[in-house]
Amino acid sequence: MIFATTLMLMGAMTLMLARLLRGPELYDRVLAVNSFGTKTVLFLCVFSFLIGRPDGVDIALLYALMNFIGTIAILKFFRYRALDVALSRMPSRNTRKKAGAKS
Amino acid sequence: MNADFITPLDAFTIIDLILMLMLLIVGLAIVRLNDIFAIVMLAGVYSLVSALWFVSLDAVDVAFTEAAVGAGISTVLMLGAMLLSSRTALPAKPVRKWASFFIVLATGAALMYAVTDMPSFGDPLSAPNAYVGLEYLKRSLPDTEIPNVVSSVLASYRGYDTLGETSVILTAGLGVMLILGMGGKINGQLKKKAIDYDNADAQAHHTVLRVVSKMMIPLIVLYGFYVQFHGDFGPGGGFQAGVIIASAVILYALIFGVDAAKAAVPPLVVRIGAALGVLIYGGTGIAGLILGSNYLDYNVLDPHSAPHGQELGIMSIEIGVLITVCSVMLVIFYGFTSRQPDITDKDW
Amino acid sequence: MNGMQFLAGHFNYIVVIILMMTGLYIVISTGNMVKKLTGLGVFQTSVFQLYITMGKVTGGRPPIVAHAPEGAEHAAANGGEHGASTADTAVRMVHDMADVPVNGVIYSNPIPHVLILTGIVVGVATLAVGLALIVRIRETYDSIEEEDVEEAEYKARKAANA
Amino acid sequence: MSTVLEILHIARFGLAGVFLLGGGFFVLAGAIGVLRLPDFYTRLHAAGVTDTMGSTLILLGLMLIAGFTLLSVKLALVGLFLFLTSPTATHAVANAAHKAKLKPLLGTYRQTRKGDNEGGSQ
Repeated sequence: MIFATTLMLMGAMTLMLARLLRGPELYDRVLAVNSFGTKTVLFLCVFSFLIGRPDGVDIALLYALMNFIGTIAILKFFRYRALDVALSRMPSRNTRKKAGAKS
Repeated sequence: MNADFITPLDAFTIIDLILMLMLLIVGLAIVRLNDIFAIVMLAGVYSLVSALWFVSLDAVDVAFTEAAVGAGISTVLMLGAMLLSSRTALPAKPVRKWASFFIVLATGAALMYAVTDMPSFGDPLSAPNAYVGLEYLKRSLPDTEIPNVVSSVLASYRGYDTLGETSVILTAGLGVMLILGMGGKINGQLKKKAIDYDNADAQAHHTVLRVVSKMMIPLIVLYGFYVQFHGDFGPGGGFQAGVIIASAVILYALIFGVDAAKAAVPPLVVRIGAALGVLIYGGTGIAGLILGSNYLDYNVLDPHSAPHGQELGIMSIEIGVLITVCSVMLVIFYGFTSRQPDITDKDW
Repeated sequence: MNGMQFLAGHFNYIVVIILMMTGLYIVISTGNMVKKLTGLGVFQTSVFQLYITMGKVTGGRPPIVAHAPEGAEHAAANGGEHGASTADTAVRMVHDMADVPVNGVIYSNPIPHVLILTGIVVGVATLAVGLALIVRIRETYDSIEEEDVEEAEYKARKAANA
Repeated sequence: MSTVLEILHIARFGLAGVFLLGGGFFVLAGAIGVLRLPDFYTRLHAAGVTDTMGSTLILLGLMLIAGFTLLSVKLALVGLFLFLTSPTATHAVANAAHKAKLKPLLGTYRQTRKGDNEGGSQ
């Protein structure tokens, strides 16, 4: 039962790998990597039950957090082509001026 | 070599085989692709799959480190470097391809020849497994009262090694600082914003990201400390915790801007921390010397009980490792982000 | 030892060597430095894998020695399926494990784990230095392709000589 | 008394098995969807199946097996983190794609398939 779930998750991971290799859009790849990460987290949980040791869950916990950071970094990079931009809600001084000029 | 030992074909071996197959696919894909962005992502997936394999090979501490480093820090650093360089690789020339193929073939053949001398997979009586490893397993708990043998070997039995590794990390941080600057002035002038991000509506849409990250960042730091202090009983320790806490700050920088991160964790603090960690590590050794024993001998730290002294010493040097690793990762991150991207739109 | 048996016992090394050669091939064949570093990462990870597979013991557990001594025989009979990891049992068993070989439970070898654990963090530190060098190369030569850099260097040297 | 406990025991593991296999099914279905669906936005939708039903069911199944232990708490934490991060990440991907003017495929699949380039970015 657990082993069957493990195999299912591995199959899903392989399919994600196929999507990652095929692309075609960059966002498809990002989606594939993120989804691969989610499946990996689940795989680690299930696998640690399969082998009867709970240590895998710690790593799953860690990976659930790290996957998020990686995805955000990639997207940030592609949205702004820089890691050094604040995603603040306040418009920058530039845009405020522009908006003022329009109104 | 123990000729009687036969590797069983059970569920774990099947999972191992599938993981190896995935590794091979990813490796070959990296060879074939020229889009550096895809390569960076594949490298992340590669390290992730090998982390899975490490879990299946009982190396939970290693898997922990690999997952923390490969998924978080490495990807961010690679992207930071990509940002300052170009995006696609030129395909290699056929001559070069074939030449390297033959070199690789020859090296591979030589290594394959060496495989015949290796112990069987999973053999408990093989030379690497039977002697010194078993000895550590037997002695660790009476000597140090720490169940996680990896932690005790890392911090106590092989303390010199780890001191060396920590110094290497500090040196790498210094190297990046020397190469990329300390995040201040470049060529005598402060960094100016090269790109105009004047789409206020795009920024307004990131409410979800900001709120969720605000919730996640404390949890990540908390988890980092759990990993640090639970490292004696489960997988974890200073190296992993340092990487995790550094990635929390990196996430903060990604969402709220590097300037905000620098206000929260100033570069000066980070630079001092990088050295301070090694100082704590070395100082623990000196404390042993002062109390009348050898360098990095923790037995004397507690005059009443040697194992407790060991525990104390291990705790202390793990904190040193945590501070150094965390600080160096941040030094590197600040170094990369302080560079001004001079890439033009037509490069993309 | 016949061929099939040999393959069953050594498939992991063969895969690791193929991966290692993949990394080496990337490092040698490509001129792009970021890709080169990725290849170096693949190579490095395969070295880690080589060490870790050597330390694996079939039926073993991760080297975290925390078992109740009264469960030791039971655990040995079950091949190490039994486990409760709390701090107080760990302290209790310190007094009881004078002669039991690692408490009757099979553990994998901790030494490769220790070596590789530090190796990974040092690996990311050196990766950072490499990437920093690439950034500087890009700033100086405006390219991260090996051939372009060599060409620019050659031109600069020729101009200096003339 | 003991028979009641036994029945409960069997029911617990049976339910866990159903949850695990159901979760596995949803994960696999989502993965096939991500591989097979025609454009980015539809794939995004398929990936959501893994994040919601798949992960919830699998983690619930594992928690049933683990019972009331620290392990269950950790699994719940994994579930919480996935619950927070994966929709956020998916949102960020979709938002980035939308801002980069990646157009969704419109019309029936057969129509759009001819002019595949129309669905491309920019």
